[in-house]
Amino acid sequence: MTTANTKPHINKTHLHFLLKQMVRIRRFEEKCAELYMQEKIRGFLHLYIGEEAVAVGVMKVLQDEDAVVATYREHGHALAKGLSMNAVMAEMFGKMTGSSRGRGGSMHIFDASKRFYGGNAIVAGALPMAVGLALADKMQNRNRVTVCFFGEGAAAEGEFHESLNLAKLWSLPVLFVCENNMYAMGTALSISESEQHIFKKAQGYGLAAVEVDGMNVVDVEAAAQKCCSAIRQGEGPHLIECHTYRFRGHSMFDTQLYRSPDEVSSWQQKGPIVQLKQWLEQNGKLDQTEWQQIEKEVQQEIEEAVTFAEQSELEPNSALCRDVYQESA
Amino acid sequence: MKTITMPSFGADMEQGKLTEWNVKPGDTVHKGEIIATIETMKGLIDMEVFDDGVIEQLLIEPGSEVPVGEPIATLRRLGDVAVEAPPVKAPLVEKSATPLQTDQAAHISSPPPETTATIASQPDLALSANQGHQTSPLISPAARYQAELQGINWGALPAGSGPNGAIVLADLERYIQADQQQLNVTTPTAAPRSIEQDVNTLKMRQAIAAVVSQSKREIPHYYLSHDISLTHALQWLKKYNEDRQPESRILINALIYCAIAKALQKFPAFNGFYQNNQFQPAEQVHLGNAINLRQGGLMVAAIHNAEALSPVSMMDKLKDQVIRAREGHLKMSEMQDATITISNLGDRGSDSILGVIFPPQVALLGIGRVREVAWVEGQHIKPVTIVSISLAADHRVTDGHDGARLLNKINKLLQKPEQLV
Amino acid sequence: MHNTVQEQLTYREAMREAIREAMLHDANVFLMGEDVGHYGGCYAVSKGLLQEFGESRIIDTPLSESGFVGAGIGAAMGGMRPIVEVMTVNFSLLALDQIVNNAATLRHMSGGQISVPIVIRMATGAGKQLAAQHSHSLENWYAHVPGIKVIAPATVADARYMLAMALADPDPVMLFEHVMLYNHKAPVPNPTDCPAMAQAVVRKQGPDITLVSYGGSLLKALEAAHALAEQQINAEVIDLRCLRPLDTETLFASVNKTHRLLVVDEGWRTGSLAGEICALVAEHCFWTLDAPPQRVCSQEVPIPYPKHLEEAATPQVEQIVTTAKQIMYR
Amino acid sequence: MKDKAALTHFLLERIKAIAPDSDTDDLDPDEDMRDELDLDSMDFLRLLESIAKQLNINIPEMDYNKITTLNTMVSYLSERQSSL
Repeated sequence: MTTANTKPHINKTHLHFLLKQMVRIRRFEEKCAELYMQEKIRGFLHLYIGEEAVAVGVMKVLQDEDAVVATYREHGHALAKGLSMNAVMAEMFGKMTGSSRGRGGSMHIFDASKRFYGGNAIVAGALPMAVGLALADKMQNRNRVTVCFFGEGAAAEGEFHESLNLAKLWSLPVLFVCENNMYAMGTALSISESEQHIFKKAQGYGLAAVEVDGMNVVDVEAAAQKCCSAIRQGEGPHLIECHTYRFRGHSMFDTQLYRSPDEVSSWQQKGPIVQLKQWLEQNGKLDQTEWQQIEKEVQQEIEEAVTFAEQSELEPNSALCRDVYQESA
Repeated sequence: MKTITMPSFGADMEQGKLTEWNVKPGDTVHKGEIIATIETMKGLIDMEVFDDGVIEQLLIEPGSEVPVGEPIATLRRLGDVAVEAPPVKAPLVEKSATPLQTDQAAHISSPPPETTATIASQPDLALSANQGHQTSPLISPAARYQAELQGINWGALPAGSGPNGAIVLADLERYIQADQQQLNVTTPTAAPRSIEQDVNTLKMRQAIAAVVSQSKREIPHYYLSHDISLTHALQWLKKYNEDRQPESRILINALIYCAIAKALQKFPAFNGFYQNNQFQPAEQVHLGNAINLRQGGLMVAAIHNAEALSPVSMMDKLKDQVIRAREGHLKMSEMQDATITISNLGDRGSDSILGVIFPPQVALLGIGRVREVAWVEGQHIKPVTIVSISLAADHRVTDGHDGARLLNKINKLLQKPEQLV
Repeated sequence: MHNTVQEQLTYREAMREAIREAMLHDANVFLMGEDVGHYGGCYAVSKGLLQEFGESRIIDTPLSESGFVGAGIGAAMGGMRPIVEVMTVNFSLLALDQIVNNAATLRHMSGGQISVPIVIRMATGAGKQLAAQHSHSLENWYAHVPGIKVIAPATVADARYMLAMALADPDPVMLFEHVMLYNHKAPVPNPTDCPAMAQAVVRKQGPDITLVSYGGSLLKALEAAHALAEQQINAEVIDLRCLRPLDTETLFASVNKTHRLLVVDEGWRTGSLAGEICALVAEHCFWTLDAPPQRVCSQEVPIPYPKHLEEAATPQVEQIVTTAKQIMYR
Repeated sequence: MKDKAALTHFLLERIKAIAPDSDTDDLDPDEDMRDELDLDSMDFLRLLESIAKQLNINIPEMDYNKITTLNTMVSYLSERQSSL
């Protein structure tokens, strides 16, 4: 492992980028919640609010050709991987201009050109797929990383264990990122796992695995940098367990009986955006004008995305059965 | 606007197949004009229009088989205001219909594909075809489809060889074959008959069977017969025909028909319809002429207002009708509204005929063979040409006494042929 | 000797040849599954391939059906052409999530962006006294799912050449090999003996009744057809070959000709593919039917171990003959 | 049309037209034609009409008994033609 790539280069521009990415995701999802109430967005809507540091931190160290496999709480990952906000918003609206042509909705955002492989809504179901993507890279001698995000709930599924085993067995270039937000829907980790440290389970399969503060984007980025670097060196799969917290319910229809408001507010106080913003302000690296500029730019991007989604066309019913199989010539 | 519907050519007709339109939308038509040809159980019948006007729309396509009463065209009568046309009924061919295999289509009488599709896509239509039968036999869809296609009244078929007596294709084929063999025995013909001919014959036999069965079931018949000397009539005829070309000659039948029509005018109780337990006499005499078709079966075509016809016009009518009947080109009005039927075995049949009344009519007159008999007149026996005219009548309406008077009247009229002119 | 005896090939050898050919033809093709390598394959299909192609392309997997089927899906997305062998259809249920929730959905769910050109092979069916967890015919479950294709080669020629078609297909293809077919022998086939993947084939022509079958039941249907011929019933036998999409054109043409249908399917009767075929025929051929469509399916019981009960539970020639005669009202 | 064969041919053609399914092939030329072919008086009259139109021979009713068979009819017509 070379030391040159293990630490992120922390400077003002870099940190402003991370901050803005997190603000983009936060404001985008706040808008989504509003649009959901207005019935513009339907189906399940799982918000990432509170967990932005994980996606933003990890994605900062990826290259374009690296693949991302995510869950149904993937708006943040999609935006951070470089999908346009227009395409993601239009997908929420079910429009033809959406990233999945409107066929997927909130839970199934795909962009093959960005190597963003969903948007997968079966818990742990995408882990074997990530293993396969990495297997293909290895078989074709391509030096790429496949990053697989999943929640701590996935660790209870067999596919988690099968995938970690296969990845290590075949020494595949996969970075598993566990977003441990403590609740699988409403089931706390403490009442579902005998071993509650996910990274230790990975270690049991021989993976190099660490845990980090998932509310601290710089820590996440640093861990991801270290792991990806090792993976690119041919050291096989790694796992990062990010301790994080979602500020909102599991989906829009969640009364949150399983946790206390105090717990939520205590986590909110150390939220990823507020944490980074305070640090930047305290260290004289962010003034009011700069902050307002970030907010303004993000607001503009969101407004454009909503307008784009609103104005986009719905797929005609006649095209219902397209893309079930490859269209024959 | 008037809707033209699939006409009923008889009480036993439930559906008809449009084989040809003679008009197209926009054509001006006049009352009595033939606008279409309809195929029925009894054969092809020309359909006339009853109003002057302009054809607005044709609602069904040739080859379509639809129930009686179903709209098939619209007519803008003179004086009607043109209205915006309602959406044309989609072509009756549906994509989902599965066409029959060609090898299968080949051994039936090459139905137009529209027919196939129509029946296949309109199960209700096919169902309606046999609604009249309270205890329909079981029949497989394929056999039923073939039966409908060939116009066979499967409701009247005997039980088949399928489970619970269901009629299956094999039964249908056997039935058609048997019928064909029977026809071949009774009518020696040179050319092999086409299946189509057999089917038409079959259809006709079924129609006849249905009518005569109903008649014998419902009508209490009584029968009378009267030998009538034709001496005077033939003398008159001989004289009339003597100098005339064959095309202007009159046959004895024309005189007899005239006599009958005129007699019926005096005895209206034999001329009309018995319906809803009530007899309704007809104002005019529409003589139903039972025409023997050479290929088998018979058709009844009406001679309208026969009481007003002279022997010459009667002869013209008879000739025209026989020719058209044998070519399958009778008009529907001729088929529908006879008020009484004459069954004429012709000059080559049996001595007399005791017929079966054609409901809802109440009488049928049978004309036997014109023949020579030893005839007693006063104290003498002499050879005389006679005809036996018999009456089958509905006892619910008339009694034997009335019948005898009717026959007597016919006799009297034939003794003074010059008065028939 | 070569002049007098035509060279024979078993179904197993044909399938192995097909895999070999695919591997030689395309470096992106690889085979993975339980015991495909060192053991030589549970049904010895892949015997010798490890020695020929090495561990990098003949991959023994742990007993992780969901894991390695999912890995195959991912590899297909990543540009490979994986052949994934699942030991039997019963085990494939452990990978049902990957097959149904991922392979079948990804193209549509991504708006057409993702292709999953994977071939998943597995043994199916009863007849080897393997009892209730190794003998079932669940092809129909997969044939129910849009997004995947399901094929069931029943002849040596199809075993030899359908795999290449499946690999060439841009969509996921499930390939079912009936266990009773592996030792079936036939003269070495030509590619011309194997028509397009989704095409049903009339294996025997006849005007009286249509016997529809596939996979392991085909030979029984053919045998029954020969027995029927001795009783002057000339049956037509259709080999579906592809269970999804179904070649309804061939099916309907035959039924419209014979007016009678008997489907032979080793799946259980309730909710079976046979039921689907009967429904299709009822919908599309109603007016040409001369008898109710019938099915000979497996009895509604987990396949039992004893030979006589296993036979009683699954379609047999005699039963096909009897049912066909009933349909003929004979 | 003085040839008897031609006359026979003509008559059979006409009969075929009037009664398309009559079996003229098996017609015994010396038997009663109307019996053999099942021609009724109307058919017979139509035959006479044809003869009148095409051959210009008007057969009066009093001659009907001379034309009962095909042969006698041919002879009759042949004679009438030659007397024209």
